[in-house]
Order: sequence, then C-alpha cells, then structure tokens
Amino acid sequence: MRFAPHTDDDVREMLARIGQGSLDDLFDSIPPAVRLERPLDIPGGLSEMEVLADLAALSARDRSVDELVCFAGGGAYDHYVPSVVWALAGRSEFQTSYTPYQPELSQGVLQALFEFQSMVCELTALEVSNASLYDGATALVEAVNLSRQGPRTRVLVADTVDPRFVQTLAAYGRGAGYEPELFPGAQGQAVAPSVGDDVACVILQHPNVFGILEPARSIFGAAHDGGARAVQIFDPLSLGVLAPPGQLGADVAVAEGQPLGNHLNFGGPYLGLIAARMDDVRRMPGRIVGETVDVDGRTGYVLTLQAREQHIRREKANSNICTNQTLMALAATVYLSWLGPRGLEEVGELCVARSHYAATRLTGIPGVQLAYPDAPFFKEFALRLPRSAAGVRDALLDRGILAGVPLPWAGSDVLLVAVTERRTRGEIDAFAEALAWSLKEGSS
Amino acid sequence: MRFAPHTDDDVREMLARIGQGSLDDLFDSIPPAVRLERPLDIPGGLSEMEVLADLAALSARDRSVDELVCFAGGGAYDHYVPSVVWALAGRSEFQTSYTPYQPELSQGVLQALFEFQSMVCELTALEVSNASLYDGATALVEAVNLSRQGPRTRVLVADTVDPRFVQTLAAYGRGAGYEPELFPGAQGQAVAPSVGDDVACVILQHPNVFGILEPARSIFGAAHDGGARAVQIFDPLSLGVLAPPGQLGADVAVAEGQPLGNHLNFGGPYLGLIAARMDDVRRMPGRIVGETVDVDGRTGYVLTLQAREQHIRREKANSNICTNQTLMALAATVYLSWLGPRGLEEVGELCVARSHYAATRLTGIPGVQLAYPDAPFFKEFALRLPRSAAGVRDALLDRGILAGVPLPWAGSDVLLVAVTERRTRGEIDAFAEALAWSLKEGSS
Amino acid sequence: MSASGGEAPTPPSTGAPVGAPVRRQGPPVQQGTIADQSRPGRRASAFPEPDVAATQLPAEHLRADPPGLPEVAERDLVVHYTRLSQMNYGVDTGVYPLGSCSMKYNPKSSEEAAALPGFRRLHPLQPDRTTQGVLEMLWRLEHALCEITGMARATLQPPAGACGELTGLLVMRAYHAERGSEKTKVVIPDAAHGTNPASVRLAGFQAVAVPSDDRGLVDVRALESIVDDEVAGLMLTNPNTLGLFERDIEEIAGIVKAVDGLVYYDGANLNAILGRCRPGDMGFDIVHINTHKTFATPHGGGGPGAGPVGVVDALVPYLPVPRVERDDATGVFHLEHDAPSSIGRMHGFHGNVGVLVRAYLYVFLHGSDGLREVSERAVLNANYLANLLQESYPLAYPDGAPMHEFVATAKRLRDQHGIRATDVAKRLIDLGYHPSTVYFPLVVEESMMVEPTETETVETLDALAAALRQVAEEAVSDPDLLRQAPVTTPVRRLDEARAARHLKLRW
Amino acid sequence: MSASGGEAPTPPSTGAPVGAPVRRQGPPVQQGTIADQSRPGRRASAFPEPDVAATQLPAEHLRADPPGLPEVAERDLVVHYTRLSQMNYGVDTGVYPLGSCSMKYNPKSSEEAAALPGFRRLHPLQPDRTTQGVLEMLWRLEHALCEITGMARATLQPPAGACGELTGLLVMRAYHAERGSEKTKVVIPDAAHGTNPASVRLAGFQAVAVPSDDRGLVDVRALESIVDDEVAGLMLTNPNTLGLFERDIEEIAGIVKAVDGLVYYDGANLNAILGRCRPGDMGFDIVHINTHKTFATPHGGGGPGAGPVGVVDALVPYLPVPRVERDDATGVFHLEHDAPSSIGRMHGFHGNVGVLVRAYLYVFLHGSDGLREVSERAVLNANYLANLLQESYPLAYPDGAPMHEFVATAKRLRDQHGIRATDVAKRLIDLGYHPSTVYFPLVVEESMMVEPTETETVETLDALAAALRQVAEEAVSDPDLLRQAPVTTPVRRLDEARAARHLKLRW
Ligand SMILES: Cc1ncc(COP(=O)(O)O)c(C=O)c1O
Ligand SMILES: Cc1ncc(COP(=O)(O)O)c(C=O)c1O
Repeated sequence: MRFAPHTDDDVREMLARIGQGSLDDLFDSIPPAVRLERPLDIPGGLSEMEVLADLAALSARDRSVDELVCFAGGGAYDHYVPSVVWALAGRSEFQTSYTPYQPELSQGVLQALFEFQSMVCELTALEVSNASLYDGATALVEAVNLSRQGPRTRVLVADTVDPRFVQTLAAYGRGAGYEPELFPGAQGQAVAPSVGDDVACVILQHPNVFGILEPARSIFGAAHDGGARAVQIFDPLSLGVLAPPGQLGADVAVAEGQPLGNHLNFGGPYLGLIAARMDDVRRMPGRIVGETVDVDGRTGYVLTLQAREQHIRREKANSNICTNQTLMALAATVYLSWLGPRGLEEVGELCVARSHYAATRLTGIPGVQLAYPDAPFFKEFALRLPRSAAGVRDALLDRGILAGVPLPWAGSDVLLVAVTERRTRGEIDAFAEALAWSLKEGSS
Repeated sequence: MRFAPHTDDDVREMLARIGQGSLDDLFDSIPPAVRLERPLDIPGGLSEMEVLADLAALSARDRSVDELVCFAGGGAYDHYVPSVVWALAGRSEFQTSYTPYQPELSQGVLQALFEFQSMVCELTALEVSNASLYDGATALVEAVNLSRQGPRTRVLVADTVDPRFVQTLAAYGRGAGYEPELFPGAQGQAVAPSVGDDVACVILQHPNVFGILEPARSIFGAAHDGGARAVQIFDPLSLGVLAPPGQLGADVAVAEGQPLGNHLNFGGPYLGLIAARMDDVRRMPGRIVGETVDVDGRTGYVLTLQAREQHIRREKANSNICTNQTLMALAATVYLSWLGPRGLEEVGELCVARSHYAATRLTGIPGVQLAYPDAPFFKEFALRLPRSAAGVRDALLDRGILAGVPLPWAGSDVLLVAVTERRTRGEIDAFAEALAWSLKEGSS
Repeated sequence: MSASGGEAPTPPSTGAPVGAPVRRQGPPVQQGTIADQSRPGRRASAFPEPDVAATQLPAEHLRADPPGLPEVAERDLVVHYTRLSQMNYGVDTGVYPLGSCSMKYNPKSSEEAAALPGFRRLHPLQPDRTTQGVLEMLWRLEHALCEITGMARATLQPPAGACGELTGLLVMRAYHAERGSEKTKVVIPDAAHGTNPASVRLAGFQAVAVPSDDRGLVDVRALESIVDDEVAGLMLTNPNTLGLFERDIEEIAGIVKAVDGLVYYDGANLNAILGRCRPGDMGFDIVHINTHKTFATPHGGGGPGAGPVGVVDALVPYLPVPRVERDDATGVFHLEHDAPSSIGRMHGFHGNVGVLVRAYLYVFLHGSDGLREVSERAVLNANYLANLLQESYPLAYPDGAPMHEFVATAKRLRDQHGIRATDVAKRLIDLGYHPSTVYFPLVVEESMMVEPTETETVETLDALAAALRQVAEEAVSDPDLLRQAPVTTPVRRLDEARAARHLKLRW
Repeated sequence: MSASGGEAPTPPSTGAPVGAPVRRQGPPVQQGTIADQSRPGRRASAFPEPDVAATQLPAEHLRADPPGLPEVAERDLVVHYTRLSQMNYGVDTGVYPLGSCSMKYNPKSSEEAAALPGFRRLHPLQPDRTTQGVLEMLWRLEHALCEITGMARATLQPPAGACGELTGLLVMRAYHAERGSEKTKVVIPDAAHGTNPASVRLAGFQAVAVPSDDRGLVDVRALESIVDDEVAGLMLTNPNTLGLFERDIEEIAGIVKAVDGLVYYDGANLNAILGRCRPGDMGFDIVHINTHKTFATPHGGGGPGAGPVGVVDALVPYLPVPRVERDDATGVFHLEHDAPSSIGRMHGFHGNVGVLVRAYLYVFLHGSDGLREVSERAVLNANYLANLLQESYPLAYPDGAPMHEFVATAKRLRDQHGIRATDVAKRLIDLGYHPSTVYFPLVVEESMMVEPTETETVETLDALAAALRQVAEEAVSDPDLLRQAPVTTPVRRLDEARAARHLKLRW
C-alpha cells in the first residue's frame, strides 16, 4: 500500500515541466559509488489488511493487562484512562500537526499547552512548568542540568530512588560530566546527607521506589542548608492526597506523567513533567507557552522564551530537546480537567485504601511480610516473600495475575506490588488466594 | 456517573429564578395517582470504569470473528473495513449531529449524502437514490410500497430470495394488505413466473440466497411483459464484476449496504440501499438530498422533495421513515471513495477467486458436494454435507472456524459458505482440513 | 461549486456578530464533490496479491464498464471528509436545543463500548453458544427498559422510533385480529408528529385526529365523541408535542379501553418523566422508546437510532421474532424464532445492536437515581430557559407548565415586524448557536420548540437566552440583519424551491 | 480573553481572500481557558464506591488545600477541547510544507495498530514470556531500519531525533574513551539544525563549525583545515539542510576517518534517499532516524516522536540497554540488560513503543519498492514546486539540484518592497495554506524552506504555487495586505515580544 498519489501521467507531465527525462535524473547529485543498486531487503508492499493482520497476530502473542490482572507498577501504572481523553486528544487536528511554529494556525495546541503548564503548577505548588519532556527519567536529567551551575556540580541521589532513574542520570552524566552519587537511607527511607558547597542538587523520590513516603521536608532542608537545590521526583496522581513538592520545599519537581490519562504502551509514549520556581524560568528546558495579545488586542498563545532553546542558543543551550511529548501532555490536560480537584482526591484515596487492603490481605499469608513494615506508603509496597519473587511472579501468571515487579537489587525475595483504583476488592482477594496457593505448591 | 452539570447551588438559584420551591414542584402536572413512588429497580449509578468493565466481560463471552475464522454470510459479511472509514465517519461533528434541518449548519452531512446518492446511482446504473433506509430487508419493504399502485397489488417473490427478506415482507404486508407470493425455481435458480395485470412487482435476489447468479434479464423481462415493476436485491460489492441492476432491467434495486465499510455489529446498525428510475422519484421513501445555490449563488445542499414525507403528507405518506442510517451511509461513501472503480473490481475478483478455490477444496472431501453443482456463483455457495450442517458447524467451532450458515429450510444437510477477500488461501485450506477431519470423526 | 465558493461574505458592519463562530483553520475551499477531485488511475485502496487462480464468470453476467466512483488518493479522501465534518454542527460543537430530539451529551465511553470485539465483530447468524455475552446484554437492556416504562416485555428490533410505532400498531392489529374484532381506526392528536399518522396508515388503520383544547391538551370531550367500537386504539405522546403533560391521561385511557381499544405511548418525550412516572402506570399498553433521544445514542446526522417497543402482558405473544430468551435453570440465553402469534420480523436481523449497546451503557451509568436526575434537570433547564425568554418569545400556551421542552411562538415578531421564526433561527446561527425546532408542531403558528436537555449548564442557558433576546431586539431595530442571516456559515440561505424544481440529486 | 474575543475581524475589502478558509460551525467563542469555565462543585469524573475501608496516612504527609484544577462537566470539557482542535491546522486539514519536517499523510491504520491491546495495554516491566509479540515487532523494525540505513544494529530507545543525536554522540564518546583517545571536538556545518550543536555540548564535546561553500555544500578544503586529532567526529545531514546532496560525502568521510573520527548521519532528511542510497554506504558510522518525519508517525503538535539510532559493527557494543535479542535456536526474544560497554539507559523504559508500532506499519505497508517510490515522489514534488516558484522566490542556491525540499529566499521582496518572509507566510495563511519553514537554515537570509512531501497531488502543488505567486504579486501591488495578514484566523499576529517581556506562563 502506498500513499503517493501520482499517476504515471502525473509523473510524466511533472518531469516534462521541470525538464527532466526520468525520475532517476533527479538523483544525479548522488555519486554513483554510493548508490544502492539493489532493492532493499524488506518484504511487503503489503495491503493495510495484511499488515494489520500481522500486527494483530503479534499483539495476540502478548498477554496484555486486559488479560492479566495488573499489580505491576515501578514507574508505570494501570490507572483508568477515561474514554473522553483520547476521544479528544486523538482528534486529527491535534494529532497531525507539527510544533506550533505558526501560532495563528495552532491556537488549539498552544492554549491546551498553556492549560497543561497551569495544571502542572497547580499540582506541584510550583511556579513554572513547560510543554512536557520525554518521560520521567529524562525529566530528572533536565532537572540536574538546570541545577548544575558554576562550582556546584555534584549530584546527590537518595538510594531509595528508582534505579532506572539513576541509570539514566549516569548515562547522560557521562556527557555532561557528572556521576550521580547515592546517599544511604535506612529502613526503606532516605536519611539526610551532608551537603557541601560543591553540591548542585539533592534528589529524592517521594513516594519512593518502594512506594514509601519520605521525610521529604528534612531531606530538602538539608539540601537548602548546603545551598543546593532540592529536586523531588513525584507521582502526579498522589497530589490530591499528599502535600505538593512546592510545600515540601522542593525547588524542582519532576515526574513520570503516564498516570495522567496515558496508556501503558509498553513504556512509551509517556511524558516528563517538570516544575520549578520562577527564578529558574530561563534555565527551564524545552518549549514554554506564554499568553499574549494579537494586533487587535485579542488574547492568544505563543511559544516564548525561545532564546533559551537550542535553535537559538545552539552550542550554548542547556538542553537539546526539540520534539517533546505534546500530545501526551494534551491527554494529561484533558484527564486532569476530567478529574477536577475532587476526582484527584478520590483516585488518590482509592489507591491508598485498596493498596493498604491488599497489603493486609497479602501479609496475612504465612511467610509473607512487608519489606519495611512500619513505613507509610501511597499505592505501592514491597513484599518480602519466602521464595524467589520472580518465581512467584511467574507462577501467578498462570492464574491470570501479574503479581508485581521483582526488585532483585533489593533482594531476590522482594516483590513490588502496585494497587491502583482499578483493582477491585475481588481481584485483590483472588491475588491473595493465588499467592497462598502458589507458596503452598512450592513448599510441598 | 451522570452528565447533568448542575451543582446544588445551580439548582437552588434556577428554582428561585423561576419561582419554584422544589424540583418536585416542576412535576405537579403529573396526577398523583400515576406517579412512581419508588425508585426504579435498576442497579447502578456506576462509574464509566465499572460499566465498561461489565461490558468488556460480556463481550469476552462472545466468540467474535476476530477469534473465529468467518465463513458465515447469508446477508452479512466479514469484508475488510479500512481504518480510514471510521476515522472519518466517526468524527464527532458527524456523529453527534441530528437530521440536517438547518442546512447552513449541516453542509458536511448533506454533501456527503449527496455523494452517497450519486455513488449508489453509479453502482446500480439507476437514476435516483436516497439518504439510506434501515437495512436491506426494510429497503425491500419500501420498494414494494413504491411499486404497489392502483389495481396492481400482488407481490411475486422468487423462492431463491433469502427467507429473512420474505418474512420481513410478510410482517409489513399485514399492515399494508398484501402477502408475498413465492414463485418456484429450479436447480437453485429462479424461473420466470406468469405476471398478471394485478401484479405490482416481481422480486429477484441476484446473486441469490445460495450465492448463485440468476437469469435476471429473463425474469425481469417477464415482469415487464406483465406490466409489473422488476425489483432486484443486489450485493453492492458484486457490482465491480457483475452487470448492474439498471442494465439487467431492474426498475428498483435494493440492497443490504453492510458490506460497504460497516462492521458486522451482530446485525446492525447496517443500512438499506435503494435506487430507482427518475419516474419514481416522487414515490421514493425517506430523505433525499438535492443540490442548489445560496443567496450568493454558492453551491449548497438541502433536504428536498419533502412533500413526499410523513411530516408533510402525514396519513397520506407512502413511508413513515424519519431517522434512517445516515452515519452508515457516510461510512459507505468513504469506503466507496477508498475503493474507487478499480478497487471495487479487485475486491469482487478476489471474492470470486477465493470462493471458487474454497468450493473446489471443500468438494474435494468425500461426501461433500455443491447443492447446485453447475450454477455460477459470486462469493457464496451452498454445500450438501453427509451430516447435519448445524452439527458440522458446531464441531468446527472448536477448531476456531465459523464454517457458515446452515439453511435448514433447504435441507438439514445444507450449509451456506461465504468467502470474502479477507479469507486467505491458508485459512481456506485449514477449513478444508478441519471439515475432512470432523466428517471422519463423525463417521468413525 | 462556484469559484468564489469559499469566499467568506463580509458581514454587514452593523452585524458583526457578538460571538461569531471561530473560523476553522483550513485549506482553500475545494471545488465541489469528491468526484470533482477524481483523476484517472489514482486510488486509495489496496488488496492482497491473489494467492489463488482467478476465476472467469460467464460473460453474460459481467459488467461492461466500471461505475463512476471517484479515483482519489487516501490523503485527499481524508482532507475532503475532515473538511466536511468541520462544516457540520454537532452536540460536541455546542448547545443543540432541537425540540423533540433530546440532543443531549453523547458519552464518549459509548464509542468504546460499541467497539468491543464481542459486539462489533459478531456475525448475526452465529450460533447462540458463541453469542452468550451479547444476548445477555440485550436481555438485561430489555428488562431495564421494561422497568423504566412499566411494560412486561419488549422487542429491541425496531431500528428507529417510526419503525417502533409501526411495530406497536401491528401488534395492536394482531391483538384485535386474534380476537376477531374488526377495528379500523386509530385516534391521534392533531398536534402529533408526522410519523404517527403515517404509521397508522402503514398498519392498515385509518387515522382520526382529536383536537387539542385551549390548554394545549387532548380535548377529552371531543375524544369521547370520536371514540367508538371501530377504534382500535389511541397514540399519544406524553408530555405531548407541546411539552405539556396530559393530566387527564387516566380518563383518556379509560375512554379508549371502554371500547376495547389499546393505548400507545410515543416515547419521544420520555426524557421528561424518567423515574417520575411510567407509561404502564398511566394505562398505556404499548410504548416505543427512541434510544437516540432519551438514552443519548449518537444520531449520526440522521441516524442510526433504535426504537425498542414494550408491551403489557396481554400483548407479549404478538411481539416480533426472534426474541432473546433465558433458560432460568441453566442461565443460558438463546434466540427464540418460534412464536405462533408473533407479527414476525421487523428487521433483517436483530435491530441496531451497536446502538443498543450504547443505550445499555447509558442506562447503567445512571441507574435509578441518575435517571430520575436526568428528567429533573431536563425539566428544570426547560423551565428556566422558558422563563428567561417569555418576554421575547411568549409560550404558545402560557398557562401550561412546560416539562422538558416548551413551544414558544414568534407570531408577534411576524405580525409587527414581518420577522418569521425561520429568520430568528438563521440569525441565531450567526450568533453561534444551533436553533430550536421551528414550525413543529404545526398547530402553533411560527412555533419555536425548544429543548435544552439536562446536559447544558446554567451559564450556557443564560448565554443562549441572551442571544435569543438580542435577536428579538434586532428584529425591531434592524430586521434586515435577520433576513440576511446567516452570514457566518459556509453557505448562506439556500434556495429550497429551486432544489425541488430543478432536481439535482446526484452528480 | 477580551470580550470581543470571538469577533471575526472584517477583512479589508481589498483583501477578501481568494480561497478563504471555510468557517467552522461553532458556538460563540468561549472566554478563556478551561479554568475560566470552572464552577465549584461541578465535575466530570466518577469512581467506584469504596469497597474497602479508608486508610488515613500520617497527617504531616497530607495536602492541606486541593490544587486549583478546573471543575467542569464532561459535556463542557468535550466542547472546549473539540473547539480547540478546530482552531488547529494539521496534515488532515491540508498541505503542510514545513521544511525539514516531512509532514506527509499519516496513515489512519497506524491508530488501529497502536491501539491493539498487545501493544497499548502492555506494562513495560512484564516478564519477557508475556511480551513476545511486541519484542518481535521491535526486533523486526530494528532490522528493517538497519537495512534501510546500512547499519549493523540499532537502538529504538531515543524518544526523538535530538535524543538520538545525543545517544549517537555518547556512543562516539564511549568508543573513543575505550580506545583511550582524548578527542574533544565534533565538527558540524554552519547550516546545521540547532539540536546538533546542543547535542554536541551535552555529549561533552566542543562544537566546531565548518562553513558551506558557494554551492551550499560543506567546504571540503575548510573541513580539511579544521580536522585534526582532537576531532572525535562529524555530524552531517544529507541531503543537507539546504536540501542539497553532499556530493563530496566520500571525501568528507575520508577526511574525518583519517583522524580516527566517526561520521554521524542526522536522519531528518532521510526521506529524500529511501531505497536510493544508504548512509552506511556513504561512510557514515552512526545514523539517527526521525520516525515522525520519514515514517509518518503523527507528530501530535510537537511530539511524540521516535529517534532510533543505528550504528556500524564496531559501535554495537556501546548501544544503550536494554536491547531486544533473539535466541536463534528457539526463536525466543528477550530484553538484554547486560552489556559491559553500553552507554546505559537513554529512556526510562524502552522508548516510544506506541510510535514505533506506527513506524513498523509504515515500513511494511511500503516494502522496498514502496519506500523507493516515497523518495522518488518526494523529490519530484519538491523539484516541481521549486520550478513553479523560481520566478517569485529564487532558490538560495540556484545551481544546486534540490532533493526532497528546497530553500528559497524572499530577499528580493524584502529589499525592494520591505516584505519579509514572515509576511509572505502570514498572507499565505489567509489563502488557506500552512506556510513553509521560515528563517531556517539561518545561513540564508529571509529563507523559505519548502518540503511538500510525496503525498501531495500535482493539483495541490499547482494551487499552492498559484497562491504563493499571488502573494509575491500582492507584495508589490498591496504590501499592506501582507503586513496585515492573517485576518482569517481565530487570532491575528501575536505580540511575541510582549509574551517574553510580561511572562504569563500559567493562569
Ligand atoms: C414525537 C415523535 N415521534 C416519533 C418520532 C420518530 O422517531 P424516529 O426519528 O426515531 O423514527 C419523532 C422523531 O423526531 C418524534 O419527535
Ligand atoms: C535537521 C534536523 N535535525 C534534528 C532535528 C531534531 O529532531 P527531533 O525534533 O525529533 O528531536 C530536526 C527536527 O526538526 C531537524 O530538522
């Protein structure tokens, strides 16, 4: 199947008009030596019907969370995506447009992004946000780039931060010239590090990689005492219940925005959220939309502060991001408008209630305990199992349950269990029974 | 979940404005004796998440043609629906609008319907069509109402017409005052009936209920010799290959439009196609769109000839149709534009080729023959099996194959098999193997 | 389309609309239809390479020359129909106060529901054991609709209200026929919707009109004088097409039943009474429902709809086949085709199942309390809006208490300023709103039938009322502004007479 | 938004656009943002009734006052964002000749593909045995992209081109580091896209610019003089950002390789050479692809994209983890996390898989012949359009042979009539078209970078050219018309200086 509309006559007439003898002539400037003289070794030229059938067959070989009851989290969550979100974000005028370089033709996307920035600020109790970043992990990278100034180059990271974030920092750090330094915690919670005058930022995830609530105020206090920036990795869906980063003392807050109306998509497309204080506005990465007026005094929206960006600053730019995750930000905007303040609170309360119910049911099983019994958590908790977490997880697949995410680095017996508002009491009970059964199986 | 936006304050203020004390007061005109003093016995007030989960569970209990390889036809077919069809027909401006009573706000639907009418005329080689009817069977009812005039009241129907059509005629006929009269055929094909001056129309299905091509010209000739209208039930997807009704001599042509870009939907929503000669335009049922100009001379579209319709003619109207199947007609319009003349031909040729391949493969199995060996067919054929057709059909379900539609009225051993462009050679071979296997099973 | 096709007429400066529609971003107006873009050899479709030998059918059956379908690339197809969609006003565009149509918000989740493979990808002739899910859905919906209307059983087959009417009337006919009675007449109010008399005729009855009295209600005395043994039944919409509740319904039903007649409820206005009262409790024997009105299934610019018909016990035997039945012992569902007294088949298959799924979703999203809230808010909105408009557009029946909709009249504007209801409607378009129904019901001069529905906010109603009041003022200060309207639309007023005179019904 | 927010400015009569955009049907302009419609207590969301006991978290962790999210009903939400969508121009609206962005038709089938539950509803941390389908899809796509670019292996992790650049440069860095060499500089053409120098910096290198010569190509002699042992590599777009093919590519690559440098291919313009030649065959070692350009994955108004990076054999060890590997014995796929020399993780999970599915669909819909046809038609369209425009908008490099896009200049209009490229762009909007890229590349004054792509018809190109020529004439006859433009859009020219001065970045 092809989309170029040209008929043979079209091609002939167009070539005639431009005085070329053949299509090949158009490629004369390619040196013969580098021309490809054979067809590409790619099957197809298939019909839509065939390629979709092929993809449907591949999809059918996956066991999606429509089939498996999903207790997996660890940074991506099976939250409910209301129909309205993609019915609107999927409108083709949004979906098939490019970055709004011509604002008069792009007020739809621009206004939606202005609303997105506003909502992120409302969520975080911070002052400025942007039009989205790639995802949570790369948003943290940008927060670090924003924080590292002059002599302050070191990057301290609580060891209760998700290793995927730390690995991503490490990769980008090799180019930027830093190595993330982990500071030790205790009992699954961070403990305030000592912060010298060479430290750029202190990074805390709250709720952390175990789902546990951190003593954020004290950690951020330590950062500030040392003159460093406090950077929080947050869960956007927790902020109807939990105190927002801005009030905990975070200077920069970043998050994986997937829980806001975006599908699991095997890891992407998601979106990175970032918010900071107004003093940092000129160090913010990425697109920023601003409100202004047109020649008739009518309110409108434009990309602003572009002097920050790579296409102007070039080798002096703080960030190279160009294409971002605008459509996902648009989905998040619709989702947050659908939620409203009350809905945000309710979804958070449901996560808290059902995850705690699940923790109680599961730890009621002999040999199963919380990895950190006394720590408060939001929607995720780490279990210590009498057997290999991966083994148990695999066994429960046959019962139609995706039991969670093993955390081998924390112990081969540690399983991270996430419970969103979608998990019913019945599903949680079934999980508990299946777990009890599989542990018995194993031991007998 | 509810959609009324009113807050309690809204309600209070609105009641105050209209000088009512309570919402109940608004219902004072309902006599107390007939008021419902208890809540309706309907569960719910559920969230979207819950109702969709409930429906997904119900859906999961069906074995759809995504799971079963579909050889079922008999009036509804598993033709391919290109993505573009519902991406466009599903645009909310189309989907959430009402019948275009205000043409200036409805040029989108009106122009699309004008294009639909035009394409139906092109397909059928007839002169006038309309904005769609409910489905194929009710379209036939309308064709009969259109045909019955003065002393010509009788309705002759070939016995090779699908019984569902005849049953539908019979039901509506009780009100209109006729009973469809079957005239006998031979070898699965119709034979010209004698047509007296009391006959309104002669109805032929071509391809017929067995998928067989009829001697349409001779049947229609007989109808005309008797002064009756010739009515053809056609398959729109056959008309890239088969001569169109208008050229076969049909005065009125009707069809089930489902094959044109509409999903199976367990029987509906589909759409009824109707086309006739210009002399009958004022007897056409339903909405008709016409082209005209606005006060500035700009081309535009309106509902026209409304004097025919029930809202003007009331008890003198030929038809009572009001809401029709406009959105399905829009989908058919997009689909036909996607096909184009060449695509229409190709899809027809694929149906012919693959159905004949299937017939050969299946009749290669001992004891399996065509019910009407020598008759030419388009995409469907009737098999005579050594065992109960329903039994065989059920047995093959376990092999993931929906083998076809049993035709008990034609014999308990008769199975109607449809092969669309979607059925690959591999699927057909698998069907043949499964059938051979199940017949062996049965006999051993 | 004329070359100037797309030129946006410069609005008369006096008429710069207060809240003119935002212009969409768009390409130059394309000229004409999709066929006008056709180029020989261009195409969008592609099919698999043949994997079996081609077959030649007998020559006499073959088509000589291909039909004149457009030859366009997929990309141009998409631009064309996207553009057409943007030339269309839907509920998602704004308030749509079309009286008698209940154009309320259509939940987006209903698209997801209808797209579930177990509904969308199910063949209507699959064996019951492979369709238990959809059959249970239909069965549950049938029983919920019966509970809502107070009926015993229902058929979900009719694809729209008018078909539901005919279905109900054929049931009526079969009932009387089986009892050997020779009834020939069905009574309908003079204000009835056109489908009512048309259906009566198609059912083989003769329609007899009963006048409305000065309350806008059925004239009970007149009804008494009309009703005789020939009367098979009465059709009524309640609240009626004037938006008023027929308070004498018990007496009315009594009169008809006294001659063995059946009482038919046209459900177009069911939205007004959900959870408040039930046709069955008012004495109705047959009820049709328009799911595309009361239960928010999208109307698709003219259809699809669904017109389920419920009946009382005595009429159940006559309902169409097939019916969805449940074996209470096993809980297994099946389609029952065998019912000796049935009127037979009203649809080729099982009706508009894809629409019924949406109705199911709507009913169970709301539940009993939610449904009652629907009628409450619908009636509140209508009364609030009527109140805001009473000065400018008096009610046709000022003493009546409107329910979910009201009928106002532009008679005064016409008599004093030569402005007709249609002029008001067209000017309202320039202010960015879809107008109300006009010229229905026919019994009211210059009628404007307004149904805001329950899903509009008070702010929207205030804004709509302000716009309508502005138009009433303009009718006095600048009537030409109304006669010229609309000027903000892709086309302005269209010549309908010409359309009917010089028929151009295809390219 | 000002009260007059929606008033459609009356176009200066002289300026009545030839093919003005059709106005969309719409409600009055709503004032302001979704927050301005907020009413206390209103809401759209609903959740299940709690079926377990509520839990109180420690007080110090709780939020005191809720965030100021809008409180609106679902119906109003839908109207608001539907309206915003109609204020936006997309590929589905019309031609979108934005140079360097390959804004071609986005197949609708890619939505269906991405919505398949096995892709859309898959958790990134599920065990491999439950994700064999998606892993095979990714594996097949990786190998197809390698065949197209002539690379050995590729990572699909980078979510966009810029991230791909950095990924490639970090691979370059790791490669040199492992060989103990102390290279510090990366050479880029002065006309390079801004992400190139920015990525170079973020990779810890110093960017060194090489000038273009009067052919608009890399000045090879200048390059020779720049390149020394400190040079880690060169980044090049080919065809370059002027739309011209770097004919000296072999010599250029040779110069860099002579000092052990690596050559990086920025794939933004890959559309021009699909199936014609491959970066790998030109001597490139590292290639990034923008799937949202070359492979028609929808750009969503700014993103998402995907920026796969392919490398030659010697660089495979440095690719990010996890990687999709296939056990050839069993045919089983798994995610490999363990690769000692890997640069590590460039994305939190596996990249924009939902975008990659769409790229997969696009690649296999076309196949080898189809992909070659893409570049053929893209180059044909660009040359045809350039030809139609040469009188009015001369090419920046008249002697160069444009490939899939060309850079013209409005310099003459500026010098003679004070009309700038931006004025041309804004006037083109009033004629209903999306303008080309303007002011990039920076090396060309008043540059207009035009990329029609292969999916536009010759009729569309003719019409676009006619409109652009009309604008050039108007620049002489009625320059004010251009300076006033646009007048047909929801807003007219916006005050960007003010936006940057008085920062209003949130409500
Ligand atoms: C009062 C009344 N009865 C019957 C109908 C016909 O219903 P349908 O359009 O679903 O056939 C309508 C539709 O407008 C109506 O308003
Ligand atoms: C030449 C060139 N390089 C790199 C990029 C950056 O790609 P992305 O926007 O996908 O990050 C672009 C995008 O416009 C480009 O045109």
